[in-house]
Amino acid sequence: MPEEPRFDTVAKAESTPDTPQPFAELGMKEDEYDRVRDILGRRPTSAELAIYSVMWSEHCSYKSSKVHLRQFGEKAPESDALLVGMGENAGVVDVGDGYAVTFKIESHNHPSYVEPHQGAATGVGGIVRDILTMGARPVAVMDALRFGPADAPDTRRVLPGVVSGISFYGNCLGLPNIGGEIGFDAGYAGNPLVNALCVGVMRHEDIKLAQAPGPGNKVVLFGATTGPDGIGGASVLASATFDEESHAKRPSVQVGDPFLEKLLIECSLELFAKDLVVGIQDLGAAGVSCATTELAAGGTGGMRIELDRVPLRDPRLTPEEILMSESQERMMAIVAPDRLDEFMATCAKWDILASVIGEVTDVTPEEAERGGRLVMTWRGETIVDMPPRTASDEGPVYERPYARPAEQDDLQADDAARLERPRTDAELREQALRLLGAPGIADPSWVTSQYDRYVLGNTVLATPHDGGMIRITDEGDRGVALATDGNGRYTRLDPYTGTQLAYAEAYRNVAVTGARPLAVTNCLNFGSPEDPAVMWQFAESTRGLADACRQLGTPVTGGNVSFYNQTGSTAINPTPVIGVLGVIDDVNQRLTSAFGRDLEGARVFLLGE
Amino acid sequence: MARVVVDVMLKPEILDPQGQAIVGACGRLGFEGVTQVRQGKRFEVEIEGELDDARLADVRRLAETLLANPVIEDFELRVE
Amino acid sequence: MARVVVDVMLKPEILDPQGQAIVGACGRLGFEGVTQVRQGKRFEVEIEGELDDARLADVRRLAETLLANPVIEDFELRVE
Amino acid sequence: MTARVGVVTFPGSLDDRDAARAVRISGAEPVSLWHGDADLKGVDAVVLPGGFSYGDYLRCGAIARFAPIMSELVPAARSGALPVLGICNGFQILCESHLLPGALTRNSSRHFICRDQTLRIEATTTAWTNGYAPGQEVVIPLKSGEGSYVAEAATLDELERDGRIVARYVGTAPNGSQRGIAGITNEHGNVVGLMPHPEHAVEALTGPSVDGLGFFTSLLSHLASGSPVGAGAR
Ligand SMILES: Nc1ncnc2c1ncn2[C@@H]1O[C@H](COP(=O)(O)OP(=O)(O)O)[C@@H](O)[C@H]1O
Repeated sequence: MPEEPRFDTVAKAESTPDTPQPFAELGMKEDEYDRVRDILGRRPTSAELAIYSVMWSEHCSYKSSKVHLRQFGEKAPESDALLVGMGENAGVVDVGDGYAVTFKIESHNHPSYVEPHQGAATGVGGIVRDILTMGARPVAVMDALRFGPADAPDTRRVLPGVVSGISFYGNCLGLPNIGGEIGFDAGYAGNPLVNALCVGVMRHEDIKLAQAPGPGNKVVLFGATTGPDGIGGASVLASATFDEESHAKRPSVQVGDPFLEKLLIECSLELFAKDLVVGIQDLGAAGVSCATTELAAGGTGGMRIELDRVPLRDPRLTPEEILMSESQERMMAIVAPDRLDEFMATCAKWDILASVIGEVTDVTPEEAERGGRLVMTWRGETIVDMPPRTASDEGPVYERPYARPAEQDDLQADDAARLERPRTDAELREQALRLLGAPGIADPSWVTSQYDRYVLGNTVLATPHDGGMIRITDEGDRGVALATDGNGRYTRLDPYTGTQLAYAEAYRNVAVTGARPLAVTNCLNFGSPEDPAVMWQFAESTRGLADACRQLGTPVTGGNVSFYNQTGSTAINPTPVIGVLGVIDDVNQRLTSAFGRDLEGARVFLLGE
Repeated sequence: MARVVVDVMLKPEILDPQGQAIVGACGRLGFEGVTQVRQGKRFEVEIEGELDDARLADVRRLAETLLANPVIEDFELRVE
Repeated sequence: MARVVVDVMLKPEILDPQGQAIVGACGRLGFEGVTQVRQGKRFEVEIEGELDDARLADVRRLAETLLANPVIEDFELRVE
Repeated sequence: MTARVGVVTFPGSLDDRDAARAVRISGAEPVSLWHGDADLKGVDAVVLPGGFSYGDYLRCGAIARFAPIMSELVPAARSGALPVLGICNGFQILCESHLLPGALTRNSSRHFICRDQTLRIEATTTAWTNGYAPGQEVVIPLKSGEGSYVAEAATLDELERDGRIVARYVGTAPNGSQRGIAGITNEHGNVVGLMPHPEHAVEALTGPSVDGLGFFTSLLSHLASGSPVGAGAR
């Protein structure tokens, strides 16, 4: 009789239905676990449990935010500019002359608290791969940062690490940093915000989607080897309250290798140009779990993976760990068999490791009905046999209760009228100086001088201007402008208006460069969605943004939600960071925020109320 | 005067892109048989006066808080 | 399999801003009596097979040409 | 005939497209050269662009020095025949290859610095600086983490004596470079290493000035004159 495998298999799951499983430790609720059992008609294998737990985590499934984010689509203004809307890795906007631009902002808050340098670095790496995945060449980055008080001891650990991480990764990739923000508030002391934005440029016809059509097509994993990076990160780090305890059981930190990512970018762009991929997905949070289920769900629904073929950095990794690993600088492509040799040769040219780990399969109508069929084997045994769509698209959706907190009235009542006003010139002067010297207002060049803003040679505006602007090609004069803004204090006082204020500020910052605002991305940084007061802030904030976007005619093209930003039970001030993208036909017409030289005698106007 | 050497290396499970780049270069340069390289840091710390136990404990604390990042690195002390 | 450790330090006459910054930080953090810190690199090189003299000479050449820049750095080999 | 100027792409080169653009703007034809091919494609001159070749994890330029293309480039440059401009990482590669003396080490501030930097051009007889006036001040972006030039005192004295210091930082060197050195040349004046980035100061729209264009137009005059270059006051 053959020996029983030491790992969990589908056969074992069928024969041992009552084996207790650690779903709670993986961040899954009991009813979610029950639903998995329902879907599969048996208990999940531990590999399947790993996949469902990461795919159904707040971070990957948007289960608490989905019902609110829908408004961005429902209230979206008419726009001819939108080529790819929400739901893909990043939205794509038409900017004219056959060019398209894709942009998105994403958070890496929790990893940046645990290990500021690597956390921030890998945050940049992740968003850049999202943009690359759409088929675009990444051309610029921005960063929106929030820290505790500038003089707090932990800020001295976190802030320099975050800035050096962004600088290290972005500079090594050769992406100009064209702007961002930095803010300070006591609420961020135990929970800094690190939001990174990337923008990329492509021709309309080059747009790539995360899909795996065509049975027989090969599934290729390329880039870095897989190690124990951030295992449990997707569900434990991004979705569980950040407290002393999780500080103690530190997950294995993700370390970024920007050099490899640079090669990955050049290699991928060459693969795209030679038309060697039919579908592509980057590996971010939830790594192989996410890439396989999403690619399969976006195609025939069928896929077969031999998990043993994933090249490992650490040979001791278990199949569950391979599925959950967040090792950076990896991509997954779907390649037609007759193009495989050329695909491999291109990877070899760029010194990029590439391995065929499986293929796209056909599904029966019944299987398609159930959500497709993803099968994974390990040492010849079947360890996963599930409908991928149930993990990628049909996760739980929560209508979390929300309520305006009782203290909101007191908060609003405590307005500026209660503050003492300066009575003398000296007091006024002192106050003005104090304000200008505040860390969030003073010159941020001690941060921005660590960022390369010149590389690629197309930076038209960057720090210290209100918005960043780049020329999108060497041949023409067309450009795009970008700005990000967020104001946690305002949003705390009035989440609806505060979010609109952030949006309006970003909109104005783009408009004053001379560009026409076209589209919006957002990173919504909030506390725990299980707290009705936080959920109210979230509901109001998304409603505010959706209404404002309709009013001003710019659709939301994508973004990111970061929940559980809190220390103990104290949530951060709700901090939606809004990014606005605009287009300018001739970058030579751009306006700068300086008054300029030789303008003596020119008049200064103040516009608005 | 005493000298303490603190060797700081990335934990084995943490990705070491430096080391990987060197192994790659070794191959291209024709240095055969190099299977792995890990790159870490070495600090030479000079201390005034006698190196008693209390002093050594101080240096250990220094290594922990300043020289090494215990989230991703291990360190070792050596008195020279 | 054998392991050779290569320690690379900046030559004493070359300014070491990292080391200086650490001495400065020691003062602020209340670590008294640290008079000098120098930061260098430590490489752990793993070699396939037996480490005979020829092999060791290879590693020395590797250290000289790749791991250290003799213009600014000194190095030392150690077999572990 | 249009001059053909090679721009080498190493894995991790970042400013290669920018260097090619600057070559084009100056009126020459940029030719892409690949690190892995020991083939200079018969170019008239070469630019080693900025970036982080091989990630620069070990030491900047340490690994790029051994690339196949360098086996062709080094002898041609050493003989005085082939003009070579190494910018930032390119400068580091030239030092690691011993085409230029000294080394570039960590900035004294320990941080990466990106700023618009004023330089004084000192040696104006090199292949890459003959279009500048001696002592001319120019503004060119500096962006590097390891830009502090160091060499033995005797080497520094020799560089000064032979007029081989191509450019110095005006004011305090932002990175701690010895004697304020921003760029140097070899004894023939054909090989120049420069820490700041002239290729980022060739268009008014995207640069702080167009002062950097002089490096590329100087090369064209040099190639056109066909005269050997000489370094400084010898
Ligand atoms: N973290 C950052 N990353 C990149 N650029 C930044 C960052 N913080 C601030 N900046 C840039 O510095 C300049 C001034 O920033 P800020 O003081 O926030 O300006 P404003 O108050 O006008 O929005 C802007 O050009 C902005 O883009």
